[in-house]
Amino acid sequence: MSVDFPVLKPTDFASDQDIRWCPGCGDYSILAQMKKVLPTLGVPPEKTVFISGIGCSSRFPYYVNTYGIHSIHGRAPAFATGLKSTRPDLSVWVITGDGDGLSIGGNHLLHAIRRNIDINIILFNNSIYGLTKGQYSPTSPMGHVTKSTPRGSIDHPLNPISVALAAEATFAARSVDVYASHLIEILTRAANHRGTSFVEIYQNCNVFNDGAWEQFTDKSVKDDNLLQLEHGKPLIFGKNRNKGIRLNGITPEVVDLDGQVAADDLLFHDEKAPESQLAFLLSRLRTPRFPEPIGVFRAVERPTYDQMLNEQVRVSTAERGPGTLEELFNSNESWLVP
Amino acid sequence: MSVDFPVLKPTDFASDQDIRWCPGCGDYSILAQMKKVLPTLGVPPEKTVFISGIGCSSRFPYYVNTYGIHSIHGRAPAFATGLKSTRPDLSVWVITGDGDGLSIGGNHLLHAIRRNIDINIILFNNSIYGLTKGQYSPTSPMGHVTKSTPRGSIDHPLNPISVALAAEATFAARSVDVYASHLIEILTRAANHRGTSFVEIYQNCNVFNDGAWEQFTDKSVKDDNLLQLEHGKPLIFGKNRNKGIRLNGITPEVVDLDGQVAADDLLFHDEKAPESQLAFLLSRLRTPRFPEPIGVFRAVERPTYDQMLNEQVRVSTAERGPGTLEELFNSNESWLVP
Amino acid sequence: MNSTTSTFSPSSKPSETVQGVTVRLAGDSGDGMQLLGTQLTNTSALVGNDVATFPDFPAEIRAPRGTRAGVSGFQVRFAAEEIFTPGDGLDALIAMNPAALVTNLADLKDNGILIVNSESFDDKDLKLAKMAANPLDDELIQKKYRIIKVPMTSLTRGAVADLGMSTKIADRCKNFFAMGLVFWLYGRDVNPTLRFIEEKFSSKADIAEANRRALNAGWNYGETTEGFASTYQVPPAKLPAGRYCNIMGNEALVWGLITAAHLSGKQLFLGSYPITPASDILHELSRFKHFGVRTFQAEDEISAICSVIGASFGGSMAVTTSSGPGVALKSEGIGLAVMLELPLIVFDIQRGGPSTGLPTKTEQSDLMMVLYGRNGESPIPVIAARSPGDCFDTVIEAWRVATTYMTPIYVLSDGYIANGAEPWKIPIAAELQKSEIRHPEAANNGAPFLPYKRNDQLARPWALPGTPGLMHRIGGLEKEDVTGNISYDPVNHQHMVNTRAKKIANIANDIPPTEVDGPDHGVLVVSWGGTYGACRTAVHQVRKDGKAVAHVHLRWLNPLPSDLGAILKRYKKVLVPELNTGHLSMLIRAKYLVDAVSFSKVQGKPFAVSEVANAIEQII
Amino acid sequence: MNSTTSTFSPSSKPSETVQGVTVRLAGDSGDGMQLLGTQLTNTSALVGNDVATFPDFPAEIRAPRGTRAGVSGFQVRFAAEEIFTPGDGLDALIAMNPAALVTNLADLKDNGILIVNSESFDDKDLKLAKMAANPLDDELIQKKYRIIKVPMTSLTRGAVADLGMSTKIADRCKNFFAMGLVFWLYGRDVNPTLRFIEEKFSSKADIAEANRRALNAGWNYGETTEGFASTYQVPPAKLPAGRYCNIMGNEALVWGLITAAHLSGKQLFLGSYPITPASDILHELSRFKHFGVRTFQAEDEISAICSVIGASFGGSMAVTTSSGPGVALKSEGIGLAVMLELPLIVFDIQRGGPSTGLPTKTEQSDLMMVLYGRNGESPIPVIAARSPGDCFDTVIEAWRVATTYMTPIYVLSDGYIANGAEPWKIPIAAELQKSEIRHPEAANNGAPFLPYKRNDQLARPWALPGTPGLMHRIGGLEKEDVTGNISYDPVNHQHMVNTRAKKIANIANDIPPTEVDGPDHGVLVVSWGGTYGACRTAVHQVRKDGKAVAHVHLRWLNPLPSDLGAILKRYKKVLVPELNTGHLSMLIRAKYLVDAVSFSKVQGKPFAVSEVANAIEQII
Ligand SMILES: Cc1ncc(C[n+]2csc(CCOP(=O)(O)OP(=O)(O)O)c2C)c(N)n1
Ligand SMILES: Cc1ncc(C[n+]2csc(CCOP(=O)(O)OP(=O)(O)O)c2C)c(N)n1
Ligand code: SF4
Ligand code: SF4
Ligand SMILES: [Mg+2]
Ligand SMILES: [Mg+2]
Repeated sequence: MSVDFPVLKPTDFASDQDIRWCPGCGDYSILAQMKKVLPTLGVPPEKTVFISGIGCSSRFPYYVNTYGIHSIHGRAPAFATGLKSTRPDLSVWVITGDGDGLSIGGNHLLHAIRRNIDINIILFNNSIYGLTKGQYSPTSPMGHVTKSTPRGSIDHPLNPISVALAAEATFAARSVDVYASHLIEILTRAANHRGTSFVEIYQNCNVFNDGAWEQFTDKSVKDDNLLQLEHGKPLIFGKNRNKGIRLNGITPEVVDLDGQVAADDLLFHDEKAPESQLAFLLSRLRTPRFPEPIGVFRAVERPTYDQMLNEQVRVSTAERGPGTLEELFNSNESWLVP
Repeated sequence: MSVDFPVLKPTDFASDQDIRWCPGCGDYSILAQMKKVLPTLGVPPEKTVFISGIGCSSRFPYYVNTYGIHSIHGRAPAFATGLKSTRPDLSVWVITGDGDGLSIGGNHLLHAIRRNIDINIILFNNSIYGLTKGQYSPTSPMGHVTKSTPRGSIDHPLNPISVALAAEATFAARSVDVYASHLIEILTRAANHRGTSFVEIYQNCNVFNDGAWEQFTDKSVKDDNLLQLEHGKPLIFGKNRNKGIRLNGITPEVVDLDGQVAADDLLFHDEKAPESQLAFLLSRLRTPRFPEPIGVFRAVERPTYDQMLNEQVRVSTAERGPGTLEELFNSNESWLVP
Repeated sequence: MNSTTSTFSPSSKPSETVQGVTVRLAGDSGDGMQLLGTQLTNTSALVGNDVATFPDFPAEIRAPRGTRAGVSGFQVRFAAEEIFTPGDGLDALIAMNPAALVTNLADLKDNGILIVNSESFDDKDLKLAKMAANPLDDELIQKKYRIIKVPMTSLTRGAVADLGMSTKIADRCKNFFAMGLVFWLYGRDVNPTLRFIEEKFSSKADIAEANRRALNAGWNYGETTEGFASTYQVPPAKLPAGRYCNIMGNEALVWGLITAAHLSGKQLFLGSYPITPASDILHELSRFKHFGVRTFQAEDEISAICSVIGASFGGSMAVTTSSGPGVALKSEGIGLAVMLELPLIVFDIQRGGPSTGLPTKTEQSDLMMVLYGRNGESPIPVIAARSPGDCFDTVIEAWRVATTYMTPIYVLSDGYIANGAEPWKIPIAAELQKSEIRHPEAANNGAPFLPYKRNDQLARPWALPGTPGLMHRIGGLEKEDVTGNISYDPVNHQHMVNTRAKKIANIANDIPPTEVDGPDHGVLVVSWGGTYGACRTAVHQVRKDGKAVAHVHLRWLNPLPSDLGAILKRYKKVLVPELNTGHLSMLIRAKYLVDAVSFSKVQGKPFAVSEVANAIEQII
Repeated sequence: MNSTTSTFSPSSKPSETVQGVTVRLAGDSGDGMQLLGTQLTNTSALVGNDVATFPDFPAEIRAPRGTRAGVSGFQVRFAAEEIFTPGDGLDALIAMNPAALVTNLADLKDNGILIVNSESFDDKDLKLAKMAANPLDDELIQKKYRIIKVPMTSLTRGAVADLGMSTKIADRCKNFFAMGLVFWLYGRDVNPTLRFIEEKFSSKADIAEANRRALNAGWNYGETTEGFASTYQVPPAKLPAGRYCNIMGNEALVWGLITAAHLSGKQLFLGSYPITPASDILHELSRFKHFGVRTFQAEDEISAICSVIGASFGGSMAVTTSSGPGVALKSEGIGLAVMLELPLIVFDIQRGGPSTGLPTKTEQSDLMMVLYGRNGESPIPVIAARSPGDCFDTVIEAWRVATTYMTPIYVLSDGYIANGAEPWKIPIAAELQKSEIRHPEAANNGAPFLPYKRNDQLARPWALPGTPGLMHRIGGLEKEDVTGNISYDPVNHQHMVNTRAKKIANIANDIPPTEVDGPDHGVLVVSWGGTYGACRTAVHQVRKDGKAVAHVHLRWLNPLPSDLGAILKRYKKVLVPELNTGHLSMLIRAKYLVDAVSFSKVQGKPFAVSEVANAIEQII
């Protein structure tokens, strides 16, 4: 498709709106990488649609020069489902936040993913409600002190990747706002995956939850806290890649890659595993006990909702011929009044 | 508690309402077992509350002589959360269906479970919308032909246990409507677990989805299709208990317990495993490739939402003394007008 | 398919000709009364009678056998003249058991025919119906009505005896026996039903045969027993010439949707979540995939309305269907649609409220909600169907307005219309008017596209994704006039609020002059929606007695017709009958300062003609 | 804490005494204008002025520096007389940058004081504000206003120079410099603010010191420079004797909730989901755990309302708070509460609509929604607060009614009330009237409990789980009178619909006689909610000119006071000013057939007194 298509530049996807995010917000980097990815997909701006809910992150569509809807809080996947079901020719992106997508919008996220509608859902996870000025979110850690939890949150947080996998996700990945190249790679893969692509991005809200992801961005420690998933490769991490994850029964453990343990003894990543238990196990890895994986947890093929829906229409039409009003009006027994 | 409490009989929990389920509905058996369980819990009827949504299953509260709310579609967990948070002294049950709990109500289910509010959620899974006369539900298999899917459903079904686990469930179990003794055991354990207990019950809707669970109830085949989970025991099943589940890496496989493979080589169940990957793996076992587990997938301890909420109140009061109106009215700087 | 000419031999007994008959069939949910009623309706329609029906079933799937809660009824009126309602009093009541009898007897006219299955009145049956004594032995009842006790169970069993089927199966044929008897009584042709049996049970030959026999046995029973002196004949009605079929409200609504999509060259998308009494629309539409119809059973009503907005943004004819509680859930989404100014249709098939209320009963109590149930100033046009067949035209008009003015629109129906049926004149497809919709074309001049630049109707352009050069973003925040950019400017907000209001108000220019039935003085009855039949009939009745009563039935609730104010002023009294506590009457009073009197009924049941007639008499 | 007597030396310059002053502080969201405004307000209140404030900030957390979108303003009026509004025209405008100047200058009175930071008007700043020329050089502006250019940046930097902090930090103190200057100009005591600085920055001694210096530098700047000829003194207002504190609307609402719970011996439960401008109620309440307050941040508004119903069923004082879109989502749940007849309060802190609309702006456009935004006949009482302090009493009255009549109740506030502040007379806790609530006691007679047996108020018993013998089930299906069992009976449904309506209508018997301000003839202005101040002031103004104008301000919107009809009839003209398209005026017209004239403004802003006054003049 990209072949017979004029080469596009990031600026082709830049809108004329001035950006209203706080200076230093992680959203800027995500926007920048997205603008780099879009021109490479071979999809022209007019064939691209961004749909968001409500939140700082959900301001995103205004800043890309494509079609877009800044909808209502939590419902973006539903809008996207209606659009993609009827316009499979479009490339549809959903931009959501940890509150928008997992609090009020959790159910729509769940159902969009299980239907495997061919859209890309990008969840900006800053573990806080930004736009409403700093209440805790479903991904905020227990004990998190916020405007609405002066004595600390008592809600056990949700793990977005685990939720996506339980929703039967065919594609689930994670990246970090400031990892430009990694983010570009993940967004590109999400765009190219057929079916619902779910991407969680650790995003820093420097006003209401600054440093939430410091352990993954601070040069001095990040390598020990991050695990880059690579398909078919053993799980190795650490500044000098001297640590790995090994399975003990079904329980993962961190091991040193000294003489005793070899890379071959480690757990190998398989993003194409037909069942999701490996991806799920990886999604459970959390600091401080483990490094947190970034990259693609799962990428498998399954017919998409829009594809099957339109296939049923095609087949019915083929079998019964395109419906006509005459046929419709005569489907009941009728009589003539002279 | 049950000690100094007069012995109760199932009839003490029977209400005076005539039951409005279709003859032969699986709901009858579940109601019968529940009436047997309630008297054994040492909780008097007036301390017990049943809250349901809308659906055939959600008629349940009318048929037990306790306090109850037949609420609105999909929201029962939210009512229960408000009640239990403010009345931790009550034993609160939520009765829901596969449509009520996983379609419109999926998000409330998710959040009640992750908060680990101390309630018992019983989901009657008949893989159909009964009350509205037979549309497919989130647990209906692909291709299921129903009133709303004449050419078969194209929605990939949700796995209730997987969803509960991704919602950080501390207790997740499964039983079958007609397995009286097993159901009694599971309901009892759910009642005694502190935190959100999630129980999925395979329930037959003999009017709109008859035989959906036949493979688990038909004497001739059920033993090969069912796997009874027992804590600390190897996963053995089959009419003559001659088959087992073994792990190959992280992939389960069915093996014959002939000479070669011994019980010790099999995967052992551990409902208390601190992490949920084993429970999740078990939840993925589906016929025909595998038997489907019934019993307790996961049962671990975690502080409950109601407990922590009331603890924060207790501590604040202890630290600052019980608030008085005088204190309240003087929390702002004030001045005297003569 | 058209009715094949039938070789049908009428009864040899004397027959009395009447102008119209109202029959109610009542029995257990399991007894197949709905099927019986539908057959009687279709057959009557086929012989050219005008018909009107009123099915009434319990909320439970299968309430306990024999109990009052389990009674399912189907009322049908067939007549030799044009009729608008299934009738008030019953000429005949068929009661399959005590519960059916006790819950329906009150509606049977004096000296009316009461046919019962005498074998379902033993003590067990009476107990289930919570009855102390057997009503069949009741002196009074025997005096008041023409009771005919038929041992249906044994007669049916006898008829199918040599087919060697279980009595359980055999007993299932009882309703066909009753049908045969009723068909005989009203000289109906059994052939259409025989054809129906053939199709329906094509796979089960024995069942088909059993039902056939039961049907004939019932017919012969009437012909042979003393019980019945004569049959009744209802001559064909003088309906306008043309081809007719019998149609139910939700069915006509579905046909209207498919037709509107066809005529406007649009792909039809339904996003919906099942709820009584709207579910059948989803079921029906899902069967029309070869018409390019796409149906989406959403996870809830919020997802349904949002999916529809997404589909509309993409250029489809997008609609959503629901009832009371589900519509309430859509409020926020519909508010966004108002802001986005995208065309789509929201159907509210009203049922008894508040809350879950009376799911299977009818009511008109959602009017104020659809008008005002959104945050902020959020005007939406509202149009209401008045009868089953009228749903077809209503939908087509709704879609025309939605696309002409670029607005979401509400279509109101109710449980009574949805499940009721009437003969419907089949339009000539070729004669239906096409309505093409224009979308702005690709722009390459580099100038920014202006999504909120309006035309004479104040409608904004419907620019579709995929069109080069028209990329734009819309959302729920207030937007700047013309550009559609976010704007918090006070004056702009006022302007946009006014413009959205004016746009909807302007629709009145498109509404045909209000048709007034009757004199230009005296009492004016103003109604809307499903009460059309009862009100029109009542007005005619009272007028027959020489009283000056006129009738205006409103199709548009928002905006109200521009000539309504002038019309109202002409009358001494204005009566507004509604199946709510007076929603329309409030609107009329507020807008025109006319002392409109509300005649309110909130019982989950349609008006009886007599009720409305009395109310009119009252205020004359 | 009470104000400690201060050793405060007033300015040595001549000072002019005035009755009231209106000042607006405008700058970047980051410039701390809200803080500056709050300090000026509290200090003025402390010296006994009556004060009224109007904060106005952008929807974005931190809109881009220097842009018009990023301007944050805070208007405060302090006066020597009782005032009801923050004033129309400004006596002084402090503009920290060009964007702040252009967006606010229009409101500055002729010859008003205009203080600007002259160092934030270079080309870069002008470009950000999308301005071609520098307004400070503008002839006209210089003629029209008393412009004072202060090099605040360098002066502030100078003041903190030897603290050796980065200029970035130093510049953050600019607002305290401006504050010092303003305090000097109006002879305000700096001590309270010095105390505030001490507390607020207790952990950051250097910052505290820097701010202290900036404040004093600002004060001294006024005292020393030629720019200012004299200061202004506003004597204390003659408020009723008592202890006062300055209170904001949402704060008073929170205090009212805690007090109502306390007085009724109930545990307070809030189930809510954050949304502007209601979120602060959740924040505030979560800090009062030692008062036994339990707050639950739900996953969405639906969960919030449902949790509240559950808590009410359990016997708590349960409330939920939201705004427009969130309230729309609660509709279905509230409908259930109507059916269950459980006491709870729903707060709608209204904001600009429709849809997401103008989240940080004020409006009254949810009235019709809260009255009618539910399926079926679903009546709910609605009460509205009229000012920040009034929120306290409103909440207490709402809870009394909710529990007396066993009903959910709506309390309306708006963004203007929520964020506005005024002096509030602190009640004597001991003198507040207790309202005990009775719950039925345990029954052991085995007789079935009757959850829908009503008392004289038609209220049903509030039987709490845990009470032996009172076990009962309630739900959303229509219920049988008295027993509460499910009932589809038509007559029962009519009875229950009537009863629910009657119960709410009866509340009118509890509403004190309507207080009419002014003559019993001429023009009557009828208002509700946050427009009280503007309407009352405007009416007084017009009356001063000898015109016959009276004012009725409604606290109850449903039911309307029983004496309102009679009052309305007395006047030649009725004017209804509303920040919507005429909701109350519609209700009045419909109910009383009075030709009420709507004066509508929908700009996301409160009424200016002059606007209402003009409207009155118009129709006189
Ligand atoms: C129905 C509704 N409820 C609540 C809100 C208020 N609201 C807007 S955004 C938001 C949460 C935003 O958090 P998140 O999704 O994490 O986005 P972020 O701002 O952190 O990027 C809330 C509660 C709303 N706009 N609509
Ligand atoms: C808001 C709302 N939407 C839809 C409905 C209609 N409705 C009632 S029950 C139900 C689904 C019931 O399915 P399930 O939860 O599986 O219960 P079951 O009847 O199968 O036991 C639906 C769609 C409703 N009552 N309220
Ligand atoms: S509040 Fe946080 S998330 Fe929102 S724009 Fe500012 S920094 Fe970014
Ligand atoms: S419809 Fe199905 S689920 Fe409902 S009562 Fe009947 S058998 Fe049970
Ligand atoms: Mg967030
Ligand atoms: Mg079900």
